[in-house]
Amino acid sequence: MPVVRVQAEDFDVGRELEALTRGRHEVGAVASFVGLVRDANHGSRVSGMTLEHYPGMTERALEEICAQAHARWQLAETLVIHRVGPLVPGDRIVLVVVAGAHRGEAFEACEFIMDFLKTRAPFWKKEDTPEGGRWVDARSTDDTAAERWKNPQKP
Amino acid sequence: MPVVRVQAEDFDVGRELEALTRGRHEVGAVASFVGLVRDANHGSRVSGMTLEHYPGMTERALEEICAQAHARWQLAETLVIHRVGPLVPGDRIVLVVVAGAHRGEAFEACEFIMDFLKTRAPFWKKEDTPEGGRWVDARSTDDTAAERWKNPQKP
Amino acid sequence: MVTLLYFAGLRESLGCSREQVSLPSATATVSSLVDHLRSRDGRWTEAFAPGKTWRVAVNQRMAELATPVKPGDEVAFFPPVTGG
Amino acid sequence: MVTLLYFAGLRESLGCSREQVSLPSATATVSSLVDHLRSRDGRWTEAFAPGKTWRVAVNQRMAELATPVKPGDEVAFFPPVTGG
Repeated sequence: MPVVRVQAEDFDVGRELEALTRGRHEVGAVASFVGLVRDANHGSRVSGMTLEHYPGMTERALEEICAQAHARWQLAETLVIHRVGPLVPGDRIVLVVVAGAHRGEAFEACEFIMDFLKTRAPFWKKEDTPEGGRWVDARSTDDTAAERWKNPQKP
Repeated sequence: MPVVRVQAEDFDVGRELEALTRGRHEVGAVASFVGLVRDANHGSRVSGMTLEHYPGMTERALEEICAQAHARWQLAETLVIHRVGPLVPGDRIVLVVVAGAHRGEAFEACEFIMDFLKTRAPFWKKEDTPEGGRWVDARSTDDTAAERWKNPQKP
Repeated sequence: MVTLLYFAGLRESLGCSREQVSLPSATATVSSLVDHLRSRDGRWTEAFAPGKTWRVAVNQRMAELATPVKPGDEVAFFPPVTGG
Repeated sequence: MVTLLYFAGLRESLGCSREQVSLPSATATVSSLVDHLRSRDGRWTEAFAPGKTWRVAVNQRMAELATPVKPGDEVAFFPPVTGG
């Protein structure tokens, strides 16, 4: 079952993993991803950033991405937590967790969710740099990463 | 820098991730894997298992696998914790964490470390089943998973 | 009437986050709606000029130029997303 | 003398976890050492019979039949690994 949360607050990775798999003894593999705010981007120091999103659509888009992962692989649980609002370097931005019986599927599904989150979920980052506020440009490598899942085989 | 621990005690995933990336503001991506004891295998209930290992070689093998990951990808940190001794269903067995600037590398390296841990690190599982103790057979799919990294391209 | 939403850099360039507009025709699409917006004033002309990159969602689902738009719909325009 | 270690199922079948043996010759390899062990007694003959699957490490590194073994080495035999 996909669980999706969009929130300003930080999250506790250990507690989230624990809650997702507690009592689920058919789960042998938990793959996760944590995205953090970096202190530099495109050669500029980044002292902080603000994450804007599209309330309503964000949750729907994330749920749909997780549902696609469940349709594509045999998974026990998926979890996505994404923060919004002001953040500073070192802050956690996003957590994606996929629990399943076997590791291959868990890894693939976790990467799949991240690739589509990066290209389909309505979030936008504005970085604080010495030159002022700057909207982050979408990266074509993210599009490429998402494209490869069109192939029904493992990319 | 690879960090490797082989221990009987459980570990706190959140605390380990936190410690690995604290103050490392060049890190934007943390991929991790947690392996758990399942309550069934090959059609038998599994009430518990004992993990045997080869002290000395285990640590060396894990360090070598992490070093190979660092040689192959641009990574900030790698961590492997593997438990030994008696475990019951739901218990954590292994934690692999890879921290880097970007997610593609972190995911690949995390999967690489797991694939080689499964085929090169001297651990052996003996399961407790209703039919008695039973050494787990190595899976040929794990060999296949490790083989694919011989290709210098992304598999 | 449809509700238009603008996000991120597009919201800032337009100085507008939300507005209600009448559809240009009974059988509108994203494409005809954008043509209509582009004709309104300098900021919209600029923001939706050919070559500008933007994304659109209709009723909170990613959409395309050909996606139909009908009265009561919520249409959101925004730059390519950069979360995660 | 070399130190031999046995792990997991192999340790159980042999009823032995550690022993010291003399090398069969001055220029030994894993292969000649295994031939020597196989000639010793029923359990060893059985455990290292052709078709049996086992792995070997010399001085805590994965090794092969052709890997040289010299006095003082630590040679470990075990089934394919199943950690993780």
